[in-house]
Amino acid sequence: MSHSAELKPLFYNFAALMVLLAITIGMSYVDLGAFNLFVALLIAGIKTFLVALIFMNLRSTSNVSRLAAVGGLLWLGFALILTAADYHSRGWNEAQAHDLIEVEQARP
Amino acid sequence: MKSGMMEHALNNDTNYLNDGTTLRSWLLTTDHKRIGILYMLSITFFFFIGGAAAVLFRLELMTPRGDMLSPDAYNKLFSLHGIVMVWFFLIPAVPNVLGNFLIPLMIGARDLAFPRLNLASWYIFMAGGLFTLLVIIIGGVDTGWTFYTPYSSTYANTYVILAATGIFINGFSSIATGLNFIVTIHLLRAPGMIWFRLPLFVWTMYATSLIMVLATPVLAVALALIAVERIFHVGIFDPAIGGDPLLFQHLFWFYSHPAVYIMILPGMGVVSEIVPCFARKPLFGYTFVAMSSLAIASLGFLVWGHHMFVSGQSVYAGLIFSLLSMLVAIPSAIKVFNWTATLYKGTIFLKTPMLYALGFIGLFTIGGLTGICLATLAFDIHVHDTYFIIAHFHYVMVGGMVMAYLGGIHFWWPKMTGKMYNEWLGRINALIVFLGFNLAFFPQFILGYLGNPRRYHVYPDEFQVFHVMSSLGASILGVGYVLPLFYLIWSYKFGRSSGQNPWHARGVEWEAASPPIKHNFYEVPVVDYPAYDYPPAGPDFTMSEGELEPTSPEQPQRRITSSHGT
Amino acid sequence: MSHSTTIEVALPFDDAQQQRSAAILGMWIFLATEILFFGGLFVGYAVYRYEYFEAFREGSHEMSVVGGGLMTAVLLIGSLLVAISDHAIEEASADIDQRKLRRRLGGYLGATTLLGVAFLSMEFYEYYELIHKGLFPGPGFDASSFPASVRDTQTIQMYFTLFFCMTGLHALHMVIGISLVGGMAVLLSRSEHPQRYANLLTGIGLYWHFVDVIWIFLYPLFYLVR
Amino acid sequence: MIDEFQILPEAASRGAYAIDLIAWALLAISTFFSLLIMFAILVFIIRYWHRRQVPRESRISGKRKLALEIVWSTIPLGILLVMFFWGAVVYVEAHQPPVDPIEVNVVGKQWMWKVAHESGRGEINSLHLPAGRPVRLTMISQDVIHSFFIPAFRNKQDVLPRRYTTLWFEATEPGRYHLFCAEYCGTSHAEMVGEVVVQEPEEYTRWAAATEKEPLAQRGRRLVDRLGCLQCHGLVDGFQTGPPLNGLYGKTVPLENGTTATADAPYLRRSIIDPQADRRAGYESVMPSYEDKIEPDQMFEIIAYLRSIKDATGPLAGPDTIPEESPGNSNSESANGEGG
Repeated sequence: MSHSAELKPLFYNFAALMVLLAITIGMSYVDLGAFNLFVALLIAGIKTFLVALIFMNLRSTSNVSRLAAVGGLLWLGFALILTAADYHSRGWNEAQAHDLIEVEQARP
Repeated sequence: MKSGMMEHALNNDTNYLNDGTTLRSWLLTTDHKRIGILYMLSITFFFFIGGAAAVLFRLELMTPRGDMLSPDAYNKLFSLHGIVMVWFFLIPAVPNVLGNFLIPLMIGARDLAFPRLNLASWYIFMAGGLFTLLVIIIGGVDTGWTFYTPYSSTYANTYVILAATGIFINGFSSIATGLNFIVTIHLLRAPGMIWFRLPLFVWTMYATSLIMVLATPVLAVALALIAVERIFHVGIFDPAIGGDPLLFQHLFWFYSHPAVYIMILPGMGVVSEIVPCFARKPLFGYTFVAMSSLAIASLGFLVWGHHMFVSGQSVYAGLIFSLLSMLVAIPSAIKVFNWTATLYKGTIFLKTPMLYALGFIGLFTIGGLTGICLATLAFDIHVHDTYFIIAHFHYVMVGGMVMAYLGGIHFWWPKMTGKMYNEWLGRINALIVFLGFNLAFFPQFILGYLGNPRRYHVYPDEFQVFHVMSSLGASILGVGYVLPLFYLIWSYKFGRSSGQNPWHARGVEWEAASPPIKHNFYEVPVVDYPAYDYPPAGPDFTMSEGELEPTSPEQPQRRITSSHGT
Repeated sequence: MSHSTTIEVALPFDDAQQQRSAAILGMWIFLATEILFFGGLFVGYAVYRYEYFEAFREGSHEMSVVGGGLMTAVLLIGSLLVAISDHAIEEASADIDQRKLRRRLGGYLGATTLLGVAFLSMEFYEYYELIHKGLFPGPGFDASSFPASVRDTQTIQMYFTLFFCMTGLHALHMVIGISLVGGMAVLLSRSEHPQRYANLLTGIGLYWHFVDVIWIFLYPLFYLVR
Repeated sequence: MIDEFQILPEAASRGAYAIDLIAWALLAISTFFSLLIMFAILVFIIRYWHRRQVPRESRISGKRKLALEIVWSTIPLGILLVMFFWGAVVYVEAHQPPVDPIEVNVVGKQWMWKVAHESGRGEINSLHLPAGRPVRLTMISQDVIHSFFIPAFRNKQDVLPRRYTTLWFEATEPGRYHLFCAEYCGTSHAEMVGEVVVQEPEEYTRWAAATEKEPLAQRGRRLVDRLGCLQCHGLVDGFQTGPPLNGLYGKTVPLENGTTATADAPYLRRSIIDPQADRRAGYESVMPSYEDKIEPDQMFEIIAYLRSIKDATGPLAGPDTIPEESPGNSNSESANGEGG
């Protein structure tokens, strides 16, 4: 294997992924409340980054390909954020509305 | 490869149309031009099926009672009309016909990047389309093209899964086409064809492809979930088992609002080609028009919630979506103003394609402005789900896209066939379409404001006048759509030869022979000029029967032109 | 590029380099559509996890953390092997012993195929167990083992519905991936000039890695809710 | 009902005028820009017709071009922002609840509207209202999505299954108006129509009282007893397992997850269907879901009952000790006369 030296990044990358896998399992047993999700997604994000960068060779492909990868994620982000905007704020108006009722009734 | 081209060059009479005439040579072709023609034939077929449905329900709506169609038949007809027109006509119309035909020609490439994928995408399209027709024959679907849950997922007794499957299949065709276009535009531009020399049609096709690639999969998964819900009786959208029907609307409109721009952006591209040619002038504000396409394509993804202002979506989300929707109007306005400004100090010829293009600008302006009305939150409460919406999107889709499509077909007909159609018939037809369209759809704005809800087969008596006007207009429009079928086919058979470049247009596609040879160019063109380099205060042309004729024999020539037909 | 001599350039391209760029770019764009294809489901997941967190926590207790971790590891080993094969076919010089290259590629990709099959077997075993427990969503869903808080409102069903939908769609992608990689293993181990298929292998490799990445997210979202 | 030809719809609610005003503004803007574009195109065609010998040199220079682009982007942007704010203000105002409204409950199902008034009177495919009083509709669907649409009021709201949506307005003109279902809901969608009858207030009161049925709140009290709600929510042996129901309606209550919620109809309904979703702070999760035990109309009755005791103070006695005094709403004077 004349090119074994260049294979090294692949193995390092694999080792890093395994370590991250262990960490994510471990962290799931620690109760951090809402942060558990954040930590889990953060680790998954790092893993994805590593896979994309090293295994999928994103570090040495064209900028357009990188753009495609980032674009997909960005658009998924649009879908998530704007949908979440609806679900998260659904109760707000009613709540605000009823506070108003109470104020109005307290007046006389 | 080069030597193969030389052989073609020796035989001057060979073009993509007569290079193999067997059915097999058409069905197994990987030539982007032939695939474009295959698409043209198929979408024309689907267009008339969708149109036939419209004729039937417009007849029913002549009277306020349900005296011709049963409610079920009516519901199935409008669903059929919507599904066929949206997915099997409007979305593929310009991209898959003109885009396929023109993108490689315009950027100076020999073909699209993945010719076999291109052919496959036509087969997938046909499979999806014929499958959907089969569904209609065995009983149809009555959910409307919007497939709202839980009606579609739980209550409808029609062939929802099968219809969704047809659309799902079609989605792959859309994705494959978009992918192919993006890769082609990125990698296969001719030497010197830098991004800002690209014709605006190519810019709009690029923007359209982005939407096709990024939006279509979300529709696919939403439809797949409806099928899963119907098959396994689970409750992803069914509120009875904890689902939220509004989630479907979010997913559906995440696709379907951008899809509206799949339908209109290519039309804008066509108009951006036609207007400079018949004003003999470079397009005003090239960069702004190019960038506005990208702006529309990306902002278009952030506005879907304006379809949900009265759906039970949060008031605050409504505010965000309303504001973002307003912003999309800016790039559209930029385009309209720039097209208009292009006419200023031009040398204007009102040929058939130009009539369609100007019709497009007028009708799209009305469609776009009423879109602003609908983005205005409080006003939308009243007119949401009424005929106002119907009128608005027909002004954009039919007044805009179909006009542009017809304009484009007339403009590039000489390129596609080498023949010239009858100019006077073409012009009269453009007027018929324009008048018929306005009579059919303008009354619907009033109907909507009066409160007539959409998808009603019976309605209160006082609305009848407007419905009768609308039906009359629709029948005139029908004439305007059938007529070109005859004179265009006639011209292909018996028409005069058009010559290579009857409009003296400046796009790279006109450097190729008309009709072009199999791999487009005898020599790869080198582009060292900007798009629309119509000479300043142009040379005088006169207009003869079919084409523009220069009054002076000295026309600016390209440095690199094909060795044929000049 | 050493292999440019051995591969034929297809029609619209000028040279092998351009053709390779097109193949890779095309694949990345396809993967972007795949992100949004799964994305619709991730949006659904986000909405329902937000609304029914309790149910998601209860549901995830039915899943084996170690089993899921093992599945992740299996996929990652596969990814490593695919990356090595891609590296091998890319970097091999034209005068390399083609037989040796064939054997190596066939071996790596064959092993990857087996790992994929192993992953699917574990997944299907998990499905089997869940179905056996009556946890397949639908009219036959048996929620009796769950606390009333998530049972009566059927919200627990939503967890399993999403679980089966998302892992099912992933499994479908795995089946396609296994067929592709398995096909490549056969093709390359029999080919006179394996390097002709370098672009194809790179594309399939990208797909395989992508399917892994989806699982990298599914694992914490369904197994590690706690 | 109006059935002669018209070109503008009647306006019969307070909000209608605000929306009509926006409509006129939008019409003016649309007309102006459409005519501007069409006029410009026409003028250019005539002036620069290819046979006309007019100067075509000295076209717009680069700098002026940029200025033009900026001008025709920013002017529309300004107009759009104005329209956005105007529309948003009216929209948000339309979502501000009315003060002391008449509560009307609506159930939509394929293909009819079922309306229940507080007095106990019900109607199908028609809605009687008093003029000059704010009215709040609390709506739910039994099957698919419907949409409650009264063009004369310029008002519309989708009616969803398994979730309350509300719509409120104040009718100004007595008369008869169209009621439509605006969201496609299946075969007879076009026949899911009815009539809104706006009456003078006294006439409405008379109309509403002309029923043999018990008031909603009273029926709700019966249900509450039958379902045994007060076993936990009432004061039994000096001990209360669930939150008290007296004086609950309309109050802001703390939740287990640290936030607060307002005990309005949607909240109360959700708490009965899915008690864990927004559990009150300080209470055990012992309540089962009552989803299958309560029909949509019955849910309205229970909520009407809760509303009727919103001002009552002190603990509510359990089912064994029905209180002697009335729960305190004019609609349910005879609450004490009912059986256990």
